[in-house]
Amino acid sequence: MSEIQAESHHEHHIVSPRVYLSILGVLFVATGLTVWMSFIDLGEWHFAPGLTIFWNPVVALAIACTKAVLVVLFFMHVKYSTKLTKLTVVAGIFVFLALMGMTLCDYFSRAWGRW
Amino acid sequence: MSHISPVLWQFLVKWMTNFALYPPEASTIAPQMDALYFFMVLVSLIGLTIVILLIVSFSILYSRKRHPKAVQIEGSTLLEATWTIIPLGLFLIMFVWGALIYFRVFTPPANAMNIYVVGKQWMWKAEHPGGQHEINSLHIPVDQPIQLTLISQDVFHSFSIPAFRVKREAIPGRYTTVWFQATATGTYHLFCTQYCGTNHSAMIGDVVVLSADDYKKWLASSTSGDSLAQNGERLFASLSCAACHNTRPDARGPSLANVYGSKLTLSSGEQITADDAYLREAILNPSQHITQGYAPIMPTYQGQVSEEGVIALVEYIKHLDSDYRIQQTTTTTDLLPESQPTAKPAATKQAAQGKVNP
Amino acid sequence: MSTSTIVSLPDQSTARIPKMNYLTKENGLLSWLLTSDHKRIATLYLISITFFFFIGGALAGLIRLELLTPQSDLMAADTYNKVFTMHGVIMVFFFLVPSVPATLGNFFIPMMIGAKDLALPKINLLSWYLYIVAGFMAIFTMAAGGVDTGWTFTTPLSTHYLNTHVISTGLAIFVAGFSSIFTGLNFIVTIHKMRCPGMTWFRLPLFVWAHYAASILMVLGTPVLAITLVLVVLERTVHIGVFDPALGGDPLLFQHLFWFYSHPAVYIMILPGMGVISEVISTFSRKRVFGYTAVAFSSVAIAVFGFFVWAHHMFIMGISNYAALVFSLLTMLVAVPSAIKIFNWAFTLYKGSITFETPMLYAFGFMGLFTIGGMTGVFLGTTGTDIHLTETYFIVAHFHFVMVGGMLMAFLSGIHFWWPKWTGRMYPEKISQFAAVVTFIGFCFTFFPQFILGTLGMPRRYAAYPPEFQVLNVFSTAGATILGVGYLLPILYLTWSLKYGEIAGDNPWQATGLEWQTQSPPLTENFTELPIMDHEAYDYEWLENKQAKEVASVQ
Amino acid sequence: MSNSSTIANGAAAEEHHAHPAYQRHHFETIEQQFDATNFAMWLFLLTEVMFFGGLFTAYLIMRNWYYPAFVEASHQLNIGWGTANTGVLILSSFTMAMGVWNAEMKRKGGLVLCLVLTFILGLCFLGIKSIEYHEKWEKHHIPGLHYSVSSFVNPASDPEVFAEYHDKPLAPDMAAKTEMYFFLYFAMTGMHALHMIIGICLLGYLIVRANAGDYTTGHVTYIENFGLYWHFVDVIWIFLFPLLYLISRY
Repeated sequence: MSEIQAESHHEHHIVSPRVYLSILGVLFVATGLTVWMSFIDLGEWHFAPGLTIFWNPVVALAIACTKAVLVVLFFMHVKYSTKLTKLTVVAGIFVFLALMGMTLCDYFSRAWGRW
Repeated sequence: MSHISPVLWQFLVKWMTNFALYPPEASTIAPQMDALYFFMVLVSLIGLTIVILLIVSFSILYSRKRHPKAVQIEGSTLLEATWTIIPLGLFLIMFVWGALIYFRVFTPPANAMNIYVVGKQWMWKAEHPGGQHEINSLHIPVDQPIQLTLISQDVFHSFSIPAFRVKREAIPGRYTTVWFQATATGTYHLFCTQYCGTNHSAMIGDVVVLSADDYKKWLASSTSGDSLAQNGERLFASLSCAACHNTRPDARGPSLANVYGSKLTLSSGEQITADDAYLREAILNPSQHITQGYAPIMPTYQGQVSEEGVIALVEYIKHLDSDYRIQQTTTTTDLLPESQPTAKPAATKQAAQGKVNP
Repeated sequence: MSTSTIVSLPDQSTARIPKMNYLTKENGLLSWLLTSDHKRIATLYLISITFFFFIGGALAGLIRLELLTPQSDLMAADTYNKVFTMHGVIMVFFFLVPSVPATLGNFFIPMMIGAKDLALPKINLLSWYLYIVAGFMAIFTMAAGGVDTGWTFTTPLSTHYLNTHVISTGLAIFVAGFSSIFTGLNFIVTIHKMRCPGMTWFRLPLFVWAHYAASILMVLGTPVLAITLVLVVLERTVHIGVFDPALGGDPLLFQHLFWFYSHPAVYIMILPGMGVISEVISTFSRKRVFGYTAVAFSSVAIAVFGFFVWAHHMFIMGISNYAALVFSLLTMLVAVPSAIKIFNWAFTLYKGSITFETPMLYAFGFMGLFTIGGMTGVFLGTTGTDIHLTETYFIVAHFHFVMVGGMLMAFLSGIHFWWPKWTGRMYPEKISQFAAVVTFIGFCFTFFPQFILGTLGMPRRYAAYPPEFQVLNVFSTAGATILGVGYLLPILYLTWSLKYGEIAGDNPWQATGLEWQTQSPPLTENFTELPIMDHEAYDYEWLENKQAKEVASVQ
Repeated sequence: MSNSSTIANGAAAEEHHAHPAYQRHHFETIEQQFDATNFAMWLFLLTEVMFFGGLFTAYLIMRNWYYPAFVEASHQLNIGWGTANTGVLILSSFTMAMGVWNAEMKRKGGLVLCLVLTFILGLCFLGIKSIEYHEKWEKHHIPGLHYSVSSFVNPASDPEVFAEYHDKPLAPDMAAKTEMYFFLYFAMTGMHALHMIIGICLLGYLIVRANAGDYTTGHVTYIENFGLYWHFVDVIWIFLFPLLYLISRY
């Protein structure tokens, strides 16, 4: 009981509506921002021969990630929940990125050598 | 049992006579791969004997009869470290050795003779540059690097020659390459090892390695008219590629002379070398591979040209060292009735349109 | 006490099966079909698992019979393709993935951690119902004409070039996938949240650690297979998809998504088996497992590394040479924890007091065969030798060594080890030891020749093969018959023991797990009151003075 | 045959077992039950993340391969409706969060109101989605059903999109790849809409139970878990919207 007691003695943290309202506002602003940004050509950056970064998708994904993090932390109460829940969320995202990253590792390097 | 029944006797004789543990080594890579293979078998046997020795000796020494009172042992980090580092070290040796062989097999040398192999549901078609077409068989000269460029017309097949220790998947949509150099003449098995449907087990054949002069005799006896490049040229003309890819100054397509192996910059600014794969992609999915400075008006030939057709076109383009050949084909095609210049531009636009409306 | 065995049974003349236990608490069909007791669900799973095992086994028999002769004469090539496909689908998705977790895991994880039941009993029952629905869909597929895509559903074959029942098989595996997800989810929540007081992570039995690692793979890997099968079904119906090369898709994308699940799936299958072996070896050598933390962490290491190695199934399929390098290196890393486990089990025997009951025989069989299976895996993980050995019978031998020699031996070892606790009755010792030896011999005869066949280059999934391979195939089929006998025996004497087996009592093996400290068969709520874990895992001294105290209190 | 220490603890545990009605028999304390079900919900959401992960991987690769086709095809999507939908879903996420707050504060009226609002907003989202799907139906942009590339091969034939974006005509083979875009569009938004429908059905059930006052007795697990599911579906849309709608609109 000792270990389980330690986790649950913190009383169930109630998130106040004011926090919800402010997060709602931020999310609306972020949505407007990302739509507006998509109408501007942010150009690209050739940081290496044959490798270019297009800023538009990067900015769009950055805004989407911040919105997602806000929803997960405040609406889904991960900010106030146990270390275990935080670890689960991070593990999920890690394996998701592993799937994307390792698959890309093949597609990206196909152009290098003959196959 | 006064006598052994003939069936059993024949079975034993067969087993005694041709019992082989591994296929004959008939290519340059085979001995190298067998060396790695037997190193790994050795390591496995040592590992297995260690484990069996441990189990058997401990079982005898510490059976309940001889050692009724067990001694509780927590463990020892030293031992844990040893059987982590040693296996890891051995595995890494195998990894590096294997990677060397892998890169050697899948990076063909420049001077290799290129044979195109088309996998199709339940047969292999080999296309020699000289025009020989073979079904389920492959005649090659000994002691000469041969590069296979594999493509499949339908599903995944896998071109496997156990005697050469070589295997490469033929996948639809993209060329895959592998090379080998036969060292011993003879006839060896050819298998399709990727499950491809009903007659997967019938998609087998022979790889016949001939000495130099036998190979010349075979080439002479089995030519079937035009070489691949000539087939390609006829296709090049009939598809009216020359309408855009000609040598006239106002040509709408880039000139194809000496394009094979040259460095091209595409309209997207990407730098690539024009190899077989690029030529095939440019024919089937042209709009992503337009060279800089040209309009993306080339129609796709996906579905209009079979894989053999694309191979013939690629082979033709590879041998286009001067515009003289195109000059000749454009003049000859100009004489053909239906390919009047005036009709041609409309034809290509109309062709593009025709394909479009459902 | 005879020194050649540690079995200590109560005096058979007076011993009785306890009146109140999970089997007698409530009866009637509904009490079974709507149960939320993890022990009853485990029993339901055991029966359905065995049913599917014998279907898959019969199909295996048919394959081996066909391969007796070089020509395909027992059945047409089409039928042979359907037989080996269903053998693969049934064995992988309906036997190997669920067997140890859904039966032994379901029954014993709550008892080992001192809980009354799994965290989500209703979800556990739903998992069994999904398994049964998926099973009926698979049986329907076989009855309606079978599917011949191979259990790997290689596109574009499965999407455009076959008109057999691919969609119904895909949906069956989709549903079976969810059954596996719910089992894994249940275990992770239970192990985290339901441990009894004092049961810290490092006092957990290694059986629980192994299931924890396997459950991570089940929860995170299976959904990717689900979406891949949905895309295959969509591509068969809407004729447009991301895998069709003619329309611009990439068939290798299917391979990436399919093997992203299917390699962790092989660790889902083997890890629970390893958990069983840790328990059995510790109990029958009366010793704590050598290097407990190393074995526990190597289970988790296998789970974590398991996600990064999948493309070693695709070395010759046209992935780039550099990707092959990366995946081959990571495959070497994932092979090391298995080696650590084997050596730790071997050293558990050191200075132990070993007896050779059936579970221990199966465990020794496991260690030998799994070592060979593991080493041949490194052959295929090394890019160089993989070119020659992939897609041949070498691969068939490799995964049968790991799955049948490893996982199935562990499953049988676990079934025999926990049979007394499960049913309250002992299995017959002599005939089961004979069955174990027969299975081991049959197995070696069946699958050793296939290594040589693979090196000789005989391709997988061939109904007809060149005549020079016949001799080894005849050996393999002969071995398969012995193996078949070896697998039939347990079903016979175990059902016999339900009625005539000796009364086992609480702790016939004098094992240290919490599950052995309560009556067998256990109560529905497992313990009369919540146990307190005040000793380390596999603490035989604690067991001795506990038994000494009881003997004193009886006088 | 249990040892003495467990008997003592068992007796002691007996007195203070104030069993709340909704505590399931196999849990020792109500916190343990709440933590377990919350953790189980998160693990289930992990499986959903990996489920959509497969689709996002396919989308990522196809978009890099056929970027021009994806650009012009995404111009077909009405950005007004897309933004409205995102707003609707974020608002529904807000009302759902307020619902959870009301449940925690044991305010039945507020809870039912928030759940009904979320229900309406969910339906509104599906409504906008069906408008967009209908527009695709009219323009023959549904993959596999007489898909027409005319609005990509010569964009002028599609006045209202052409007026806004003046797209260059695509080569025929690249135009054919727009069908791949719409396959991924319908696969991803369709799967998302399916999850919305499941969510709305559950919401209907929860509203009925909430009305009967089941969730304002301090037992908020079901509302909390449904809230997690709903917010997760919102997070998926937060990623879907920029990936599918906002591909270089300049």
